[in-house]
Amino acid sequence: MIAFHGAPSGRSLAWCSTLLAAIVLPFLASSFVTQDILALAAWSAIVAMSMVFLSKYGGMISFAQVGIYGVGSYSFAILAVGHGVPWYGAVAGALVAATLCALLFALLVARTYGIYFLMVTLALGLVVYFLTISNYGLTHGSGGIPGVNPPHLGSISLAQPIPEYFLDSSVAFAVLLGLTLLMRTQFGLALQGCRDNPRKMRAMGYSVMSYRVIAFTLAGSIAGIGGVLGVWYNGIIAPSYLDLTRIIDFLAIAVIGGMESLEGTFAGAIIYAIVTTYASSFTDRYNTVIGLVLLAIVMFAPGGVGGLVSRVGARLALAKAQLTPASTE
Amino acid sequence: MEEFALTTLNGVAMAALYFLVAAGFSLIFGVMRIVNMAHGSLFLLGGYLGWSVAALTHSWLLAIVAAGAATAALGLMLQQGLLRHYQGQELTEALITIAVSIVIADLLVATYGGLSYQIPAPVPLGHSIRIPGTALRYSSYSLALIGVALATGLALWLFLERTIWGVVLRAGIDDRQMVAVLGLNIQRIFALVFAIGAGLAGMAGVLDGTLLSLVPGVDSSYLVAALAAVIVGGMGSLEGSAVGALVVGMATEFGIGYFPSYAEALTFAVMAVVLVVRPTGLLGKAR
Amino acid sequence: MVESALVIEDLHVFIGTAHILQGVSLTIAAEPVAVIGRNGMGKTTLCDTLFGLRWAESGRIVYGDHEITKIKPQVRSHLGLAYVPQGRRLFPHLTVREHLALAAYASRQRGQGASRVDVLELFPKLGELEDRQARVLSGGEQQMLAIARALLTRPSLLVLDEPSEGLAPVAVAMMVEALRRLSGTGMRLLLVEQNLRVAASLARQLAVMVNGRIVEETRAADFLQDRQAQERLLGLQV
Amino acid sequence: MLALEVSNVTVRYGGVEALNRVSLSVSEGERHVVLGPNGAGKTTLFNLILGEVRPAAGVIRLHGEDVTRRSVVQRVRRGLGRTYQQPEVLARLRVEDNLILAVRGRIGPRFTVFSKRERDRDTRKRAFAALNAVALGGVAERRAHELAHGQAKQLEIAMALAGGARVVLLDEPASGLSAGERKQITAVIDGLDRSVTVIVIEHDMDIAFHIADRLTVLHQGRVLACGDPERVRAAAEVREAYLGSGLDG
Repeated sequence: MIAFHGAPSGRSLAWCSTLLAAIVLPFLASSFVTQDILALAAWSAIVAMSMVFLSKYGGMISFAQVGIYGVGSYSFAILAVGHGVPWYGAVAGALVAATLCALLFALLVARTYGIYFLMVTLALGLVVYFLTISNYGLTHGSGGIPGVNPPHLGSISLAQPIPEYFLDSSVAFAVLLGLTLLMRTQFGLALQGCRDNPRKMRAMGYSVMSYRVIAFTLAGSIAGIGGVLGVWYNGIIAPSYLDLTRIIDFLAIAVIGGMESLEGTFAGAIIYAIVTTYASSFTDRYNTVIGLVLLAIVMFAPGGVGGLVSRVGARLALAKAQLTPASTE
Repeated sequence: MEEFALTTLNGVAMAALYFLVAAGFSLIFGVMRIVNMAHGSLFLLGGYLGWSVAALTHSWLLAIVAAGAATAALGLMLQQGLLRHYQGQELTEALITIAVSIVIADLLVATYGGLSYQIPAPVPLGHSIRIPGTALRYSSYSLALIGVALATGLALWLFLERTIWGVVLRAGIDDRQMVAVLGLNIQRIFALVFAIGAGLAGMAGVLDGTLLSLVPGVDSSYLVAALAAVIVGGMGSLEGSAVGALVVGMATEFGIGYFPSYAEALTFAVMAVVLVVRPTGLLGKAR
Repeated sequence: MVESALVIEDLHVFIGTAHILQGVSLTIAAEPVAVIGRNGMGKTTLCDTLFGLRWAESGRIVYGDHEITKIKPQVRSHLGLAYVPQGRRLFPHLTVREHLALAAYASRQRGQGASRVDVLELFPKLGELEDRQARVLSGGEQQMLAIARALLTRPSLLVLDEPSEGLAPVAVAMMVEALRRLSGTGMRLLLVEQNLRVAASLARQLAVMVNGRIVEETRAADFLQDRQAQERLLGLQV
Repeated sequence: MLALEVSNVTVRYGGVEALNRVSLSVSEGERHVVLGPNGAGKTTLFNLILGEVRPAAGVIRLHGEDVTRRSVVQRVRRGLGRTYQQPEVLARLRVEDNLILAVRGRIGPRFTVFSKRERDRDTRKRAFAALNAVALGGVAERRAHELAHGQAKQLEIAMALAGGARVVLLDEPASGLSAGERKQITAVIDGLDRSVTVIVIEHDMDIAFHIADRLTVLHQGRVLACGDPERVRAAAEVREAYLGSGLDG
């Protein structure tokens, strides 16, 4: 799917080795690492991807993704735990709820742009958080809904580290693949056109508003998938999983990975999981550490890890081109 | 009827607090195009500082002055130390204020823990009084709070409309470049605005800590209140902040009073209607 | 007093990828100078670069004893440059009074120059409009205010970009008269115009700008007579 | 037959009349140039024809059909295309993709008997046809923001034409170009198929009079003169509008 025609390029080699590592790693690592770092990173990356997708292809920096993720988590928990709906029914319900919520938000924000869009989506995300606190009947207030169990597939429990990791990472990979392919279609092209120049797209006969609404809704479905996997991972959903700190957590993953790189979210999520896990073992102030890391990245490496990688890649490609001036690409 | 009147008064009191937070937030956005995500943290920081000063000196007045001054100074440092170098890069500016807000919030938890703090009201305002001409009794502190907000609003209005600095500032909202071409140092104005906005947030923190209480999380609830108020009222205008704060304050209190499980839904609904009907806010200018 | 003059040397400016100024050189001394040329030739870019609103890729701008190519806009004002930009760029929500107060405040530390009284004497009409917001003024009134605002910063060189644009003939005549009086008091003027008659009625020296370059410097009187040159440089057949 | 007919159109922004009872008729295949000093209302006229602004009064007909109440999308699908003074392209997309989007935007979503593959091939064919019409075939793979200013202007013309435009509006195609680029852009406009009607705003008189079959001169929102080049050159009002009046030099 990614540059497989012709001789194996550095890029496809890197992809193959990453894929191989992703398959082998959980069998080499301890179950703690598999679960608390790798699986956590995998589903976190999905939520972050919904944010990066909107930013990269739609030019929309949305802070509402964590709220929509929460709608997915809560819907699953309410259906499965509260009403005893079988897991597949609850998953479907959760995805529908998250998608509808995203559609509603999309219709509200599609006419706003730039920094104003950012602000409005932040407000929407925080409104979801406050609703989950005050609405005791449905969400059990700040205590949340505990006792959410991931399903069993035959004899395999998805609560086990290795199956959970493979589920989360393959869904994450499928989302990455799906979005990458989608962005090569006419729809993806048109969405990027709307990002670059909404006025021009209108003058070319496109309804910019519909493209923005569709993209935002799609990103909401993805955040909803993250919400289901997240609530399976955590076993509980509560307002504290949606508050400003958590919004910033996912934002940090996106920023560390680079707001312009879908693949980068994996790196961002792993780095983030490592920092939170290990920083919390030697200091209680790991949020301060995260804040400072975020500050450092924003100020000194605005492209995040993805940006660093592509910068190094460009440097290498340049060096290669200089070595073989007659090379054709 | 009495309940309705009390809810209305509560709504106005909330609006008073929201206004103090939103006015600074909106001013910073209007002049500098920065969404200051650390605004809620500055608010909470001001509250805690006020509590500490009040505990040490037993002076409420000193508490509010100290909190306002300290947050203004911190805001100034944030703007001069970090934001100044990224002018015009809106996302970077927003992310910097986010990072700062995490650090402030975390350090506050480290210092003050997760406990709830209340600042004792100044002695003359410690009890309720009867509202003249009615049988209603209402907290004299809340009434004073409304008075403070009105006075602050008036002072800000006078500053913006009647002083030369206010003229410079409004000119800056209209056209930054021409202000510089006239020979004025727009950077000094940016710094001043940030200090005023942050100071207002800090003072509001003390006022809130006296009315209700201070716990971690209050920062984001006031941040969202400020966001909602400026989305409803319109960005960058004092009148817009006032109208927005009043609408959001009323929505909050009537929500809590009449259908508590969906209190925030009412705020959301108001915001949604405004976004659909007037995306620039009730008093917002088209940009 | 030092005979300070504006010297522009080989100025190159890009907007995005467009090479707008392609090596402009020009000197302004005591006499008013007018840069003329049609739309899109780079005249406004030249003005914006003089005031630090755009940055030069290369070249130099010297005013008096100071090289100002890279300094901040506000410092250029302190050195005595004042700008009446195209489209006036008034502050739409500020009143006439506030505009004047703002400009006077900006220049409060500097020495002699226009005062509020002088400016109102030059444009008596503004006195009657003091409480109006700039956005409700007519085009002519806006132009007076823009010039008044610039004068109150006590400049030694006034740069006007398309001052006649969008004005009724009578307003143009009034403005030209006011600028002539100013020029008579020793104020240096750089006028950028499309309107040849306005340019020639104020400046004896014309610089013709075509496609980002000054292609000809000539006496205004000669150019007005030279219809061939007009057609060649401004594209008008008469 | 008239390709475009604007009759008695008035546009107001707030209290200002940007266009005042302006009429303009352009026959099929005609090269029509709109002249006028800054602020005359030329770009407003283009915005109006495309549907980006709505008239307070008046009628706009495209190939005989009244499109006054039609949306931008509907007008584009009826064969209208435009460029802007500052070239507006999709900066981060490849040149080729800019054109593919332009073609798709004009065709719109429609059901065909062709398979998706055939349809995509057809889209690409049309995109490259437009690209070659402005001699940009060599830079198809570049990102639009990497283009030189002149190339970006050519790309924009190609986008306006792509997918079978019948009436194109070119807003100052030569502004900001070097002498060489001006020659090139003139050649591009000269080379356009005569089945396409072209309306151009241009300040470069050499180019304007070179390409124009007929011209319209706007001044302060009104039509000052209209007709063939000789007539417009001779019109005294035009000289006045450009040189100014009421002043003795």
